[in-house]
Amino acid sequence: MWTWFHRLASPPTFYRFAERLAPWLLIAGLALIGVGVWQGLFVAPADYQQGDAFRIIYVHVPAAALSLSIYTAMAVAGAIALIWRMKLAEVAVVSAAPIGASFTALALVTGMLWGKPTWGAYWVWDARLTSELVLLFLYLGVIGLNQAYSDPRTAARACAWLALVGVVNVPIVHYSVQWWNSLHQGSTILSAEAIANPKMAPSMLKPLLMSMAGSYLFFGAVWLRRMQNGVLVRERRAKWVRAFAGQALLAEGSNARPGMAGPGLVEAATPRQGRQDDADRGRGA
Amino acid sequence: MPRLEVHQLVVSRGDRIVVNDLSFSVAAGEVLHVLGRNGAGKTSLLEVLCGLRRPDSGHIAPQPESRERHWIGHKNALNPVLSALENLEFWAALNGERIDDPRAALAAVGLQKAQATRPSGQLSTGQKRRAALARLVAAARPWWLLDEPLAGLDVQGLDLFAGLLAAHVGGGGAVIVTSHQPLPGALATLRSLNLSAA
Amino acid sequence: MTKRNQRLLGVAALLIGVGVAATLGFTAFRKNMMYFYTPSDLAAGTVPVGAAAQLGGLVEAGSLTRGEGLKVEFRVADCAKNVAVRYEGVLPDLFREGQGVVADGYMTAEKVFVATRILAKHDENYMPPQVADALKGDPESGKHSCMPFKAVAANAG
Amino acid sequence: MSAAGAIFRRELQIALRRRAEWAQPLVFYGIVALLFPLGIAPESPALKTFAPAIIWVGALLAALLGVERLFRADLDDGSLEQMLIAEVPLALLIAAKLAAQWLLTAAPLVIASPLLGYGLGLETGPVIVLFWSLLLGTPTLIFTGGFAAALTVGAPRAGLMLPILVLPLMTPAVIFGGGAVRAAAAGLSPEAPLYFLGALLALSLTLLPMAAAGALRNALG
Repeated sequence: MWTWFHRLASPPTFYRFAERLAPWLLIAGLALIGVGVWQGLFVAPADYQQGDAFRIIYVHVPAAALSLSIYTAMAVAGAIALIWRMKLAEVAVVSAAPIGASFTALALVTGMLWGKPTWGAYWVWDARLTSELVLLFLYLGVIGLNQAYSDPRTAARACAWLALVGVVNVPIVHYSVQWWNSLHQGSTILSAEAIANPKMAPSMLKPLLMSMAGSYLFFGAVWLRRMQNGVLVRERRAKWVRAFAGQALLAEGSNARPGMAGPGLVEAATPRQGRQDDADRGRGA
Repeated sequence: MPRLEVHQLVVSRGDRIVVNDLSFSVAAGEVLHVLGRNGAGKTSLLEVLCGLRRPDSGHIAPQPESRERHWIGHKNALNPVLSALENLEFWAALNGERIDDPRAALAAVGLQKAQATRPSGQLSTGQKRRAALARLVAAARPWWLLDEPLAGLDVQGLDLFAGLLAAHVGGGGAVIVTSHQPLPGALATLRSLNLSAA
Repeated sequence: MTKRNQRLLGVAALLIGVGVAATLGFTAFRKNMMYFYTPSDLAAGTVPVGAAAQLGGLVEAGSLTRGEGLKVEFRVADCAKNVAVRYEGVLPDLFREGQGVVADGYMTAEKVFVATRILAKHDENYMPPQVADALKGDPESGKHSCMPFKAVAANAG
Repeated sequence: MSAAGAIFRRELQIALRRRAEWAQPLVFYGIVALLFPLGIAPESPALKTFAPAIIWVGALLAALLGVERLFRADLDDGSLEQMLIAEVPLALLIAAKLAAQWLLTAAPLVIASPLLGYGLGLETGPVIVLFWSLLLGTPTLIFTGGFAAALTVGAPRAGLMLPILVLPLMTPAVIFGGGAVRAAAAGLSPEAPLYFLGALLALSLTLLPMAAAGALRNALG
């Protein structure tokens, strides 16, 4: 287990591993999301209380669950990056932040759209909503901090510290509906009580679980892809990247064996892409 | 004092390797003069030796502990609002060192009372450098790691520095010093290490 | 101080910090700390007359009376007490008897809660209408639970 | 310990000679609090409802102003690097520096807060709660700000980053601080939010100096 872990932490091994895994995660994730959302919108019955308005749950709940999971994952990767100084974990931290911010924003927007018809208000300052908004700002802080440093390693490690300190907000978001009397309803699927005694009819629950699982797989695929790009940019001077890039260009030029390297590799490994990333960081080419 | 052995040291800054596979050793009573053009890695080397920067690989044995080494970088670590005397006393208190006569230490680097008690922001570049060097005199630590200590010093300052070096290595201390120019004074135990050539 | 001692000191500080914070945090949870008050809190006189407060509870079945225009009166109950609520305005779609609500407003001297805004609070149960109808036979199921509105005073200890 | 004392004394010594610089946040805070009655009508009852928010947001902004230059001077003159390689734990030095910072920028605000509270029309009960909430909450603000300043000190274009980093981390203190005063003004018990402020204080005093030390080493390494 440990040797496997260590080998995976080496950038070229990770790159090849991710190259193989990401497409499958993406296909499986999109398929599950597709079926889950389709069943949720058209097959599942309307709710006895909320009617059709409850169907936004099939987007809102996966997004909200991911917003918390991604931040937790970022903090774990951050701890690994800081304790063992592992380059791959640093890349993992900064790669996850924009995805997490997107899911958090999605959870907030869908929550507001759900709140208006059911509660009667788009926004209330209750503990769940406020702490989720704080979570969005924490993500934005990580993204901004990453761009403030010109050295990517320093930037990533600063982000790791911020992720670690900010992670105290995650249990607050999750337990806010239990700790405080809140307008937001309690947990339908993610609490001990709910697991023992399901709070959702099976015909409604199944699509929800599918779209949730799909969202996690989709996140996995996007995260791996972003990490691959991050690794390539950081290691652009390393022999293995040059060898890869050479191979890829060769394959592209002769058009003989396009299968030698995936299209993602060609895209990301050409110098153009590397410079673009530098420009993103505000350093200029 | 054990010999300092540096073995196959690799240091990078950002994604540029600045010190590549460097090995050398320094013994008590020696002065190692580290030479090299700009960007050759002199500053990074000293930062690694003083514990400010982490090497990519290689090892240093034994790494001098913080109470055994004194590093002076490009900046003088003088708060401009406080006087040279107050700065000296602050660093001694921070490091838990007792100075019997801080004024004597400042006098030893050529700062008289008037210069030692006015806000150090008003001192000239050379005087500030002297105020920083006074810390070496005040705290008796065996390892001196000096990065461009001659910058801004006048002729008297250079002589004074040569005297400090000679006294320190004469007393069994060791010095690793970087500079572009030849070190002043004649030291029998002077060795050089050219980073550009390595 | 050696590196080892420094690390021990760090771990000790960490444990003390988290321990003290947890103790104080849980003490806070035992005190009154919430987005809304329950009818039992209001009955116990926790909220002074005229103070801005939020009330949460279930709309008592059969208590809703409509006045002229948009005026309504109903009673909001938790598992123990209930309180009369007066409101003028548009009610949310999900507002109905037996359903959870959260109301912004204040208590009057006559022990009536005057609401300025009513929000519907739905619970975490989802089921098709047929299932809900089937559960109607059992008075305890398919209806909103009063548990989320349990009097905070009761568990304030 | 004597090292922490040394750095604490030095901060006060420097501040004493740069009085105008240190008075700025306090003046800023006073002006902000003064502008509100002028903006809303001075005799308006709304002023009383806004008072907790005005005072707490003012304290937050004042903390933010002061903390921005916390490590800047030490970075510029090279003192920060010497502190990094000193034998004393860096977290301890940072804690001492932040304690001095609190005494210089936040303590005057805490002391002046009853005056401001009365000025904004609060009764004696809420004013006492206001004082306690600021006493418990401002160290959290300063320590959080110190952590954020440590995160950004090595980045030349981080100036604008600081508020973005600091605000989400500071919101709990403002929510509970303002909440305590609001509860007291409404005649309710302010105990719960005050306990929360205490919990936040315990966490920030012990954990944030260590995190700040790590961030500082990273930013300069």
